[in-house]
Amino acid sequence: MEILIQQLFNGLTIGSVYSLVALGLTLVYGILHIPNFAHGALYMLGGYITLSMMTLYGVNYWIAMFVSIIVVGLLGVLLERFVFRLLREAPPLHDKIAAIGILLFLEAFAQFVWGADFHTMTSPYGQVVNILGLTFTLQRLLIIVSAIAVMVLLYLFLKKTYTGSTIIAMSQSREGASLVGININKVAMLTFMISGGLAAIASSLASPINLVFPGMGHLVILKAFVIIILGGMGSIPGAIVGGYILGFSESLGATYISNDYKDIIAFILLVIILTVKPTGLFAKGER
Amino acid sequence: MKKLKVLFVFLLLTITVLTGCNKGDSPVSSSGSKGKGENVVNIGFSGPLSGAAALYGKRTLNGVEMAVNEINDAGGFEVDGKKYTLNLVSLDDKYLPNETGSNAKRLIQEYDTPIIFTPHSGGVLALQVFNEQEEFIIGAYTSEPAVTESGNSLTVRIPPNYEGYIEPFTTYAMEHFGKKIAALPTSSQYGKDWTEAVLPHWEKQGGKVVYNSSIDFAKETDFFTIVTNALKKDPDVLFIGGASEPTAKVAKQARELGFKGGFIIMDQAKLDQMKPIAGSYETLEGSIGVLPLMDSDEEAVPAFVEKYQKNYKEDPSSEVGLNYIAMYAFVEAMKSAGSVDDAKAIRKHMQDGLSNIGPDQKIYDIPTIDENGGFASTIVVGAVENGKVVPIR
Amino acid sequence: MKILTKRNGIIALIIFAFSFPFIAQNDYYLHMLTLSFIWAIAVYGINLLSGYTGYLSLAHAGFFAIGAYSLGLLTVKAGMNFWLALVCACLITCALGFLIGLIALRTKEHFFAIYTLCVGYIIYLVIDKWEGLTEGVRGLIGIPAPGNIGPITFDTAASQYYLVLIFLLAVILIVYRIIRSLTGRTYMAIRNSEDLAQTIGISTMKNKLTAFVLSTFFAGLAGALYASFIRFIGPDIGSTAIMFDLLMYLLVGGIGTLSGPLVGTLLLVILSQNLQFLQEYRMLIFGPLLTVIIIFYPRGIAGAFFDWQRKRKDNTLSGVRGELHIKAEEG
Amino acid sequence: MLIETKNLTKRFGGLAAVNNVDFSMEKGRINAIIGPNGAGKSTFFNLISGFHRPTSGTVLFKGIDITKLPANEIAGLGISRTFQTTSLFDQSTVLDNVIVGHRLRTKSNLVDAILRTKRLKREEAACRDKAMEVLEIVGLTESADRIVSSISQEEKKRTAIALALATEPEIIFLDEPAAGINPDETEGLTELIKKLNRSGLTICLIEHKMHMIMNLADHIMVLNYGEKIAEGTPKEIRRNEAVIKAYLGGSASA
Repeated sequence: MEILIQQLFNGLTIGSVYSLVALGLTLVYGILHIPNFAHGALYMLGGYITLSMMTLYGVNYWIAMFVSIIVVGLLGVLLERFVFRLLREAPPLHDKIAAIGILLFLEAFAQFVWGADFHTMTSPYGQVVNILGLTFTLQRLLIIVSAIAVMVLLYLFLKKTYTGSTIIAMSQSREGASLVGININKVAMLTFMISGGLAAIASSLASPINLVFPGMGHLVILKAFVIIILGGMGSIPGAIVGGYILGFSESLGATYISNDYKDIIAFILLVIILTVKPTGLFAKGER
Repeated sequence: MKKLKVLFVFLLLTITVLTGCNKGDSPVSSSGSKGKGENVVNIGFSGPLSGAAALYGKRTLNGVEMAVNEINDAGGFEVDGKKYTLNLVSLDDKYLPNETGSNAKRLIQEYDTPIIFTPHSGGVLALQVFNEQEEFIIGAYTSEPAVTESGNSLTVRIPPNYEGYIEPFTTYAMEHFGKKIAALPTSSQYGKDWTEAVLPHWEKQGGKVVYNSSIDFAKETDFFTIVTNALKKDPDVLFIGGASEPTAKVAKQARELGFKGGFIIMDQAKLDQMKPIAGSYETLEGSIGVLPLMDSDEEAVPAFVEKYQKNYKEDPSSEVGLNYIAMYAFVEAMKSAGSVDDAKAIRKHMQDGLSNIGPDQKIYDIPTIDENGGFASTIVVGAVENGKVVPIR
Repeated sequence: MKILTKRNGIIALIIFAFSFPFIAQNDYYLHMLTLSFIWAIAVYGINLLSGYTGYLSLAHAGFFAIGAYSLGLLTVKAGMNFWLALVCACLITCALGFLIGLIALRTKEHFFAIYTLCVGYIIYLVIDKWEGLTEGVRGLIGIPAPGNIGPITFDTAASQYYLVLIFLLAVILIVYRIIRSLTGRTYMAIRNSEDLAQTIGISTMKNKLTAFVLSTFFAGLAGALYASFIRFIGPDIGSTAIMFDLLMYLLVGGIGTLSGPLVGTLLLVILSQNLQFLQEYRMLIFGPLLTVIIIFYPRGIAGAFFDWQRKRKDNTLSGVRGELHIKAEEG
Repeated sequence: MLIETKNLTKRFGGLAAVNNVDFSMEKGRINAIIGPNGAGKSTFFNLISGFHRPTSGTVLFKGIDITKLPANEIAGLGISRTFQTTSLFDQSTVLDNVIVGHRLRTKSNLVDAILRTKRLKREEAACRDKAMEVLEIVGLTESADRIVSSISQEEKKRTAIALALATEPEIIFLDEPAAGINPDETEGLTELIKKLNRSGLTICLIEHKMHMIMNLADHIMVLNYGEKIAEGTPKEIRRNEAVIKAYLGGSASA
């Protein structure tokens, strides 16, 4: 029983990170129908920027994270403006390939600037806490709480503000949105900004419990794709639920099935789902 | 649109020009006189200089490079009455065996290298397909047994066989902590081989294996889950290992989860590289692993460390040191063989090469080379006691 | 008649390719060229599916690995004759390609790309983990070079070069014939608009599946040749890094063009060999190059060349039927 | 009756896009379907051509039930259609675009292609001839070798019709053939449709240009909110109360 609870907690931690990454991915997909393969690279950059702010300028963890959100968010905007906007009318093949090009570039760029080695980010919340036989560090608690807070804020933004509702409107119908006078370009840039920001938050939160290195985005991005397919591409609740499902299935799968094969489990799950339902579990629209 | 076209053409031109300039020049070259002059011996290196393993590749290269620079700065070396200098030619193989193969072909064709260093087993195996035919020695930095078991006559395996570590590691951990072990090694082939060697020995000594599962450091995003599962079995000792940094993370998280016992750290991970990740040696208290070069009590070490730190702004690791000493051994073997290009003769005189290594270079004690071409080093292990690494003999 | 016709150009190129080993007495160049040809065969496979049929597959490095491992296992572990093993390796790849295609092709566009990305990853993981069969991370050693055919042996660099060259020419010929035929037109109709293709009576699933299986055949063939050429294989050959490399060759050369795969592969392999001094920073150039090309030259170098040629001809001899026709079919 | 629909219904979610429509088209006539935007006209086309599976009801072609057939088999029976957006291949010539239209009448496969068999050569010639033939019908012989991206919108419409004709249909469905082209060209297109009809082809079209429909169609069906509200000759339709109301109350796009 005790181990089950501990593992559920572990799953919750890792699921929170997955959800945040998947959210950014699904937002962009929902609005622009781009599977942004470069999203993992944005995640990685977020980690590096936070780390650099902390080590080079001795900035406080939270401020470093804030800078990282802004920088990666702006990078997302640049990508939208100078790459994906130019490809909006192109065949669907093209933006996928452009995204792969960006991914390769950003990874080489990170290695160029920060080197290939592993870095650690020391957060101020390294303390170990023991409650009712449950062991965790404050950082892990922080991940869970912050992720939920970010999701709630995002929800409020999308539902309660005018700008947010334009995003929702556009994800439902791009033509419709432009008919009612929504500036599509603005919304697209905004979406990329939020998406990049979410990636930066996720990596800044997760880095202290892991390592920062050029390939760190790979680990997360493939799983994020699995998640958004699980949850229906473009679906926001789907990304959140999917993230936690994958987090739990990994921690429980490693405990009760096999640690060696738990990665394959996620991908096989995906293949089965798409086999049965080619457009994903909670697909919306008829596309 | 027009402007962009111009830009694109410009980009292409730049690349072409870069390519053109580079023709005939060595692709990457360290110090020493370049070119194919009569008295220059080209030494080849093919290893990962980009991608995830780049750091590791760079360190192995640094070791060779430092030896080459030292030898050239001292005016080269004399073989059969002629003075030679060394020229190191390094190529990136991205850790991919086929790239190692291509690089080797290139090194032989364009640089006529009698020795090619490569720091990964895949690359070594790919080279063994044709190294006897093309007559060059592989300076194999890998402790993968298959590399020397295949009976290739021109392979020199630089690092010590890991089997020598098993006995001292087991004895130390059992004496200090207890008989229950949980294994959490890296999922690489190397990690698995290690596990298969160490666990049976542990059981033979009366120990008990309570948990055994590998971690894939390239795919795992959080180790908490698996460490939780391992600690549930209440082990006295954890067997961990793989790349230093993630291994340190595993150790640290085990401590966070309340583990009080000792660690056996397989030789791929280096205590000194683990320290910054773990925070301090306190976290790693009770670990036993390879003695970091920094903490070695060989007489040549302090001078070597100082020189390396000056040149490369970091602490030397064992892959630096072993490749460094191997380069010296090769040069000494060339001297004894009386030839700088006859690979067979050089290989034949490797024993002399090892014996003739000067006292200033002797940062490791490698008395012999076995018949399969493996360096048989005197194994010295290190343990963390009271926040410090101490050599255990 | 003009001497500088397309036909004569191609003949000259082929003659050059065959005489290359005599011109360049350099094993390294031969080695690189042979390797490029092998990659090019795989890229032709991807081109057939992604370029002509419009389905971006990210699983082909996986099929490449399946071909390589099939050959490796059949020769090393089962002791099969090389040529028989080569045929079997291609058949095994096709069979798996058929099964995967049957499912994967139910999905479209982004789903297909992501699905195949995952399939490729699963193939890689299986090779990596199934130690009993594949030797896992350690890789498969001792794969034999191609066996003798009568008096012809394949133990020198030149003979292997010729072998691979002949395979490559055969593959190009096959692809050329397909894209010029009704079958090729059918594929292009599917790429153009699957809905439209269906309304003009084309069974899209059947055609997509044949294109998919054929493209895995080429990938598998390339993999098998690779295994016998390098004679050592590890799970890395199925990794996404290889997939992205192949994709880059295709895009730079020109997706959906006949000459693109060869042009792209040769150019990029030569470039990356010559840019070795850049090492880890190569992608700083190649990454943006890929993005810029897809934005401004979506059909790569070959496509840009044909567009340019077409424009020039349109200006001078607009309306000459036969000539224009050839160019259009290049597309 | 060439085509008959019985109680044809299609629901998307809870919404009925086509609701209980009975309609029949006689051989050799020009039929038209009109109605305000969103009336379900295109959905109706999609149901007959096999793009959507109806929620309920049947489609009969010469008395045979084709409700569950896939689109490509329906095309094989002799039912062809065009789309609102032409979706031709821009980079290729007009001729090349049309050649593939005859593919469904050929049998050559991959093996034929690789070996370049006689059958393939024969069929390729047949396809080319067919393409030239239909291009002549639609009046595009001169433009056969032009790249599609360089021809006018009206020529693209004609190319799309040629493509549909190359399948040798008995009935052809035209989805807004005159959308986006000027009045003069519309005139020409009307003539073309009449010509096709005279050659024995049955035609069914959706169109917003009321003037064109009224002087072209023999038989008109009016849809509104997915339901058939009227049916008859142009004269009858013009006087129909329900139709007038639907158009006045609905969008002004007519």
